[in-house]
Amino acid sequence: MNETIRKKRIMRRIKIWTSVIIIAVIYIWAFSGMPAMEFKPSAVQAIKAIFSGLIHPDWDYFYDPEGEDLLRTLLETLYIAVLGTFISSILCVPFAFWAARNMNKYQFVSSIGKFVLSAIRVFPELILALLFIAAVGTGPFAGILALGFHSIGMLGKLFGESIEDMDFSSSEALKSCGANKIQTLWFAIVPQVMPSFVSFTLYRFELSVRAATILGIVGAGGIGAPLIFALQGHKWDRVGMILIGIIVMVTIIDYISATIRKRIV
Amino acid sequence: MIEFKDVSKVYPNGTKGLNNVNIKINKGEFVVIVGLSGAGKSTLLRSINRLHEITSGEIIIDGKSITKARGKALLRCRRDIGMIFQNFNLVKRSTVLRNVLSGRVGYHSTIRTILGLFPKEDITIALNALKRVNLEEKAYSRADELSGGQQQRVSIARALAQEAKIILADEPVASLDPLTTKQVMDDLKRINKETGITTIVNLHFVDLARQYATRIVGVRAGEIVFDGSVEDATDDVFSSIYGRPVKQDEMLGAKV
Amino acid sequence: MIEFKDVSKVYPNGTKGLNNVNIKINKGEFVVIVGLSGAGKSTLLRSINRLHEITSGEIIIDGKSITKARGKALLRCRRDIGMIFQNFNLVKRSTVLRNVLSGRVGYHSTIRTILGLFPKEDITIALNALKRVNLEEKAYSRADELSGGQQQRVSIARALAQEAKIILADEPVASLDPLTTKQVMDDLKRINKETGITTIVNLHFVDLARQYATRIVGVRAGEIVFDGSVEDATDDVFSSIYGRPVKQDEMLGAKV
Amino acid sequence: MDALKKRRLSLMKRLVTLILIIIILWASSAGSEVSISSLIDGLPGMGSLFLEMLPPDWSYFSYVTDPMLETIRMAIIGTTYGAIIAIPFALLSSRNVVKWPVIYYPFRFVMNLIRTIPELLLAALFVPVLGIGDNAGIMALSVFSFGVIAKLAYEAVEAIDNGPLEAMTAVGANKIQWIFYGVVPQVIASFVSYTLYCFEINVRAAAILGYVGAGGIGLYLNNTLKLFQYQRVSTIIIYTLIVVVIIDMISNKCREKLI
Amino acid sequence: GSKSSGGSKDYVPKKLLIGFVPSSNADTLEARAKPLAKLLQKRLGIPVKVTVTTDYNSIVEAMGHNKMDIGFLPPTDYVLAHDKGYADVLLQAERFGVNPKDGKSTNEKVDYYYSGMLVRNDSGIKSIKDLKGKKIGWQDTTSTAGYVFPAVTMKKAGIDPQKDVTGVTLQGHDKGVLAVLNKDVDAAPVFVDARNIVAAEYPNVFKDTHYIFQTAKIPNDTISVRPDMSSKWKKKISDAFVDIGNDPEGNKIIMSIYTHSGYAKSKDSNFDIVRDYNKKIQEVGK
Ligand SMILES: Nc1ncnc2c1ncn2[C@@H]1O[C@H](COP(=O)(O)OP(=O)(O)OP(=O)(O)O)[C@@H](O)[C@H]1O
Ligand SMILES: Nc1ncnc2c1ncn2[C@@H]1O[C@H](COP(=O)(O)OP(=O)(O)OP(=O)(O)O)[C@@H](O)[C@H]1O
Ligand SMILES: [Mg+2]
Ligand SMILES: [Mg+2]
Repeated sequence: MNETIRKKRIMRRIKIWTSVIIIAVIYIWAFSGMPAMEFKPSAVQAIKAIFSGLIHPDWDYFYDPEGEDLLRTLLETLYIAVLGTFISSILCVPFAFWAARNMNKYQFVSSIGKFVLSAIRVFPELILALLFIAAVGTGPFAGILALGFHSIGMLGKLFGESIEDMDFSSSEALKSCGANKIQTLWFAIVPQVMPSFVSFTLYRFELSVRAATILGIVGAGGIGAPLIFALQGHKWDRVGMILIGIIVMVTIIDYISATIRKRIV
Repeated sequence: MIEFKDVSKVYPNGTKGLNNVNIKINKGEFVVIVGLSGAGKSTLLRSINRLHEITSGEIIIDGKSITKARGKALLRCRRDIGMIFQNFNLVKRSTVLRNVLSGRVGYHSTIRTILGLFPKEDITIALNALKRVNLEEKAYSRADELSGGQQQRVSIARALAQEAKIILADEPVASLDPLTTKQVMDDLKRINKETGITTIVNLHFVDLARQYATRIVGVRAGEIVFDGSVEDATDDVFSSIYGRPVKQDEMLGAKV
Repeated sequence: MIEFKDVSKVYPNGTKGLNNVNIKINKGEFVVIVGLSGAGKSTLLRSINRLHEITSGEIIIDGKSITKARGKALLRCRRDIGMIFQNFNLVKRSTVLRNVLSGRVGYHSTIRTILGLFPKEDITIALNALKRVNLEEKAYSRADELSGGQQQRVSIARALAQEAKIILADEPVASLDPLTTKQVMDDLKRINKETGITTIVNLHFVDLARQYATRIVGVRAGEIVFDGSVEDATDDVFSSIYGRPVKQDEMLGAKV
Repeated sequence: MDALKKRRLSLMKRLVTLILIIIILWASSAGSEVSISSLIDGLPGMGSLFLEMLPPDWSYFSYVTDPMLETIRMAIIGTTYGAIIAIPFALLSSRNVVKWPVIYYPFRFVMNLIRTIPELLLAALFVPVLGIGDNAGIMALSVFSFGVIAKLAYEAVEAIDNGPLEAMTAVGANKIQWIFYGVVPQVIASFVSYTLYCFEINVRAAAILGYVGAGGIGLYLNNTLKLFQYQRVSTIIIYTLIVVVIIDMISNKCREKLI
Repeated sequence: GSKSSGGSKDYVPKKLLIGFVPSSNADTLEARAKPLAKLLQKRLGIPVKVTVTTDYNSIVEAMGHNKMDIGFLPPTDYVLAHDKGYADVLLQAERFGVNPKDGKSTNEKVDYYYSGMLVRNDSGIKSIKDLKGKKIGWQDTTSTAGYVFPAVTMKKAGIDPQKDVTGVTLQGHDKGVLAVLNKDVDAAPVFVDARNIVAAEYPNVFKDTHYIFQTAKIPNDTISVRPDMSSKWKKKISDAFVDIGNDPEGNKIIMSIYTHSGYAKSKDSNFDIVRDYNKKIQEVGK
């Protein structure tokens, strides 16, 4: 008996050490190719310039009766994020069930589902945006579609994993009541995964707000374009203003989503 | 009437859960199944409503083979069998009422149940079931706000609301205090008597088995080693079900 | 020796968990606490090692007040008190051995325990503790691969490995089968006898209480309503602890 | 009677929520030129652009291997830094680990604040300090990873089972031992999974790296895109997909092992 | 090939969609669309919508799929788009010339600009030949001013811009200036005069750096239309732009926001030099 314990222990050691060595090799490879960190002599000057800009934000940009101001672009960003997240949170559900190992009889079915989700995720937002621009032209709608499609990949993955982690005892109870598949899903599984669904969706929403800033690059609307121009033009006071806007908005969103999460979980 | 015909169940990892079981349970009986941990009690119970698929043999309920039932017929069969689980298996985040109502889903169309459009009578049935287990005022509490004993009673209410013809209860009183235990067992017994519902209960406790059962079935290593009335179930019988008065080391090393 | 001096505990929502409890428990005793669900048994037990803070009064262990202990002194006190939980409280994903070893962390420096560098003797102690509960060969299994009874025994092994002077056990045999129950209680009793460790156990079962205790304490609504030897604990005493032989509806509606 | 009232109340609540959601969606679509018909009309155009990406230029594969490796390398380092900083933040922001609001609220605030800074801005901030190139890219990735991992990990920590924590309190463990024996084993699986997930995001986050002049696949993506060499673009996408699928496989293996 | 136009040249816009990317050779970048839209709307009598982006791909694709009517395209992108049949040039933007010594504007309106190789005064690099073995901060390989023109110029002088120097790629001319200033690179090709972008933060930039050579003239940004636009409207549009450039009020607006000082008629052959350079760049590294 002691013999088997010793064997198990040795096996464990071997396993652990192989993993450690593999990881170590990867890290040595990763770090060996990197240039040394060094601070630039001009860093101080630059940081000063940046911070003085951030500290003295360009309040004129906050509101402009013409409408090309912080408020409007932020609002547009919000629209894009809301609708993009909404689309993806609905479309991702079938993908999530498809990709969850415990929802499919055969492992390869869920593997295919996982692959499809990866493929969706891998498609860069910018190229998606380009595709949708070819369909609907530049503007927020293209941004919404790009974001909505892209987010399916992430939400589907996270949802799928929370389905995999689920406790199945209550679905057994439903089964024993003679419920069919859909009823089991609705009464036993949905209430269980709902909190993580909501939580991930809200999380994705926050990310989308940030991603929507990037979509500005391709004219898909939002705060992205103004931010990039301000950065490229080294107008730090405007960058500061935009940053304040984003922080305030995300903080409010965060507060609201925390409240919702508390209600639901 | 429930009839097992040469039923065997082998788990994917090779464990023999049931080994050639033959047994007939008549309408209205109150059967208590006893046996060691890992003997196969749960497997036996769960085979009845096909929460576990059996490997060979056939189980016939009221003349119809549930083993061969497919699709709607299977759902119909299951609807007529209520189950009470050891760990309640409630949807913790839903309200008590919703949990009880979920016992009614087998009676209605999918779309109707999903939209929550249960007919008035169903709500009355559910509330009555809750009343019967003395939990009416908790109907709109979330299930996870209840104490263990209360949760167990919700799961009984769910089985009641189902208006089943058979109730299966897998260790319904584990982790309940003696008084709650008594109450749950009394409930089951009373319902059994009043409605003539066939009741099959897994129990760990010899005294409870003696007190409530009309028939006792002993299981060991997937086989039925005793089947008889309470009077026949002497102390000797029990120690044979549980194996000889075992030395601890032996028994727990080998089992589970 | 454990001494409760005028101990009261009020939960934030106003529930009185303990109400002016005074009791002395001597070294080497095997005390069983009985009472209804919600009576305050767990609260009493958990006050001893300050898993619950008491609202007023003082608890003195071996002459030192745990109520006033701070920082290291408190950790030292707790190290000397082993606890067995009803639901085991094992880290499911860790191995059995690691779970048992976690009982030893109080003896070593932080850095050492974090790196998992337990001295050889500790591993021997842990393996011995597992041997004592007959689980040696499961040392490298993950805790969630074990059956309920086995998990409970791991949690006993953890308390043993702790080499504590007091063991607190909160319903250690709920959901175990009669033979495992007997084995766990026998284990506790044997350890109590062999090492003179003070043992305090919450139990739901009157017969078990009678069989193992050297002293029985009855709790009702946060107060101690009985305290005496097994001989004194007659059936009448029990029914007074559990209230009068209650009608079901009454009792369960009011409690929990 | 009371039960009925409660039922009505909960129905009302649901109705109000539903209406609120509809209003928000409606306002958003009104404000952002949503038009389903234009989408349907435009699908052929989208299809033709998509077809331009096919077939992928397979010969380009070997050409982008080096930049791909460089991207992976930067993603590894960035994710590692981010994950390491995220650990204390996740723990110190959790209510069940740190009992005092004076600690967990500020930590949460900082965590949330850092998370709000757009990647582009991060990149722009690091360039003057670290110079143009890989280092600035890595730091931008680190901060970004920190935001992603810390948030997810903190929620995982808050959701753990309290039992083992109590058990560790009961054995007299100090706070650090308590964390290592009670918290860590319970969250390690999610933590690893989130970290690998973030690693995957970082491999895809080529755009940020390109912006600070760090090398890697992002640069090639930009260049081929600008020259309208869509077949090469799709080669790069497929390459990334292969890498991501491999990461995903590793991640699933880890999750299975750890859960 | 003209894919989208299908040969018909009679598209009459009811609403004009314009895509605008603030040119990288402007020293103030603004993301404002409304002022231009207003000016045009007044002159054309139909609604005008301007989209501002930082990326030409989206404008070209939108034009190619009939989702955009007019695009402000830089020379290389124009050539690529035209050869795909996605765009025809109407006008070129005019700017005031720039003095490469101090970065100040001259008062001459021109429809071209230069790029040049910027180095630090203390770098010891005097001529193209000295660049051999040095580290150069290029822009993308598609950048006219940041890669194509200066690289071909170097190649002509006998220095291969890929084999004879080590290159890094930077995003944005401001980054090029900073990289030179901070000695991240020895030299960087940037338009004349990109130093204005960073002059506020680094007042020494004009004192510390200079150009060692200038490239040939690079045509300014185009105003291009989708090819199927009816010729009547092509004329209407180009007249409107020219008019805006000449109108004092309009001039002020396009100057302050887009740093354009006017618009001049253009034709596709103006960009043959770009095509020529694009061809020559293929020989680099060979
Ligand atoms: N899913 C499964 N896979 C493999 N073996 C299983 C599985 N479920 C149960 N078993 C095994 O089948 C046997 C019978 O299990 P069963 O759950 O029926 O026991 P039981 O009598 O209900 O025990 P307990 O009193 O502990 O609930 C045991 O040896 C058990 O280990
Ligand atoms: N965290 C809490 N907050 C508020 N009230 C509590 C809390 N924990 C316990 N109580 C209440 O305190 C009383 C005593 O609870 P305790 O857990 O000590 O009972 P018990 O005797 O252990 O019961 P059981 O046998 O069900 O475990 C009960 O009325 C319970 O509802
Ligand atoms: Mg069982
Ligand atoms: Mg308790």
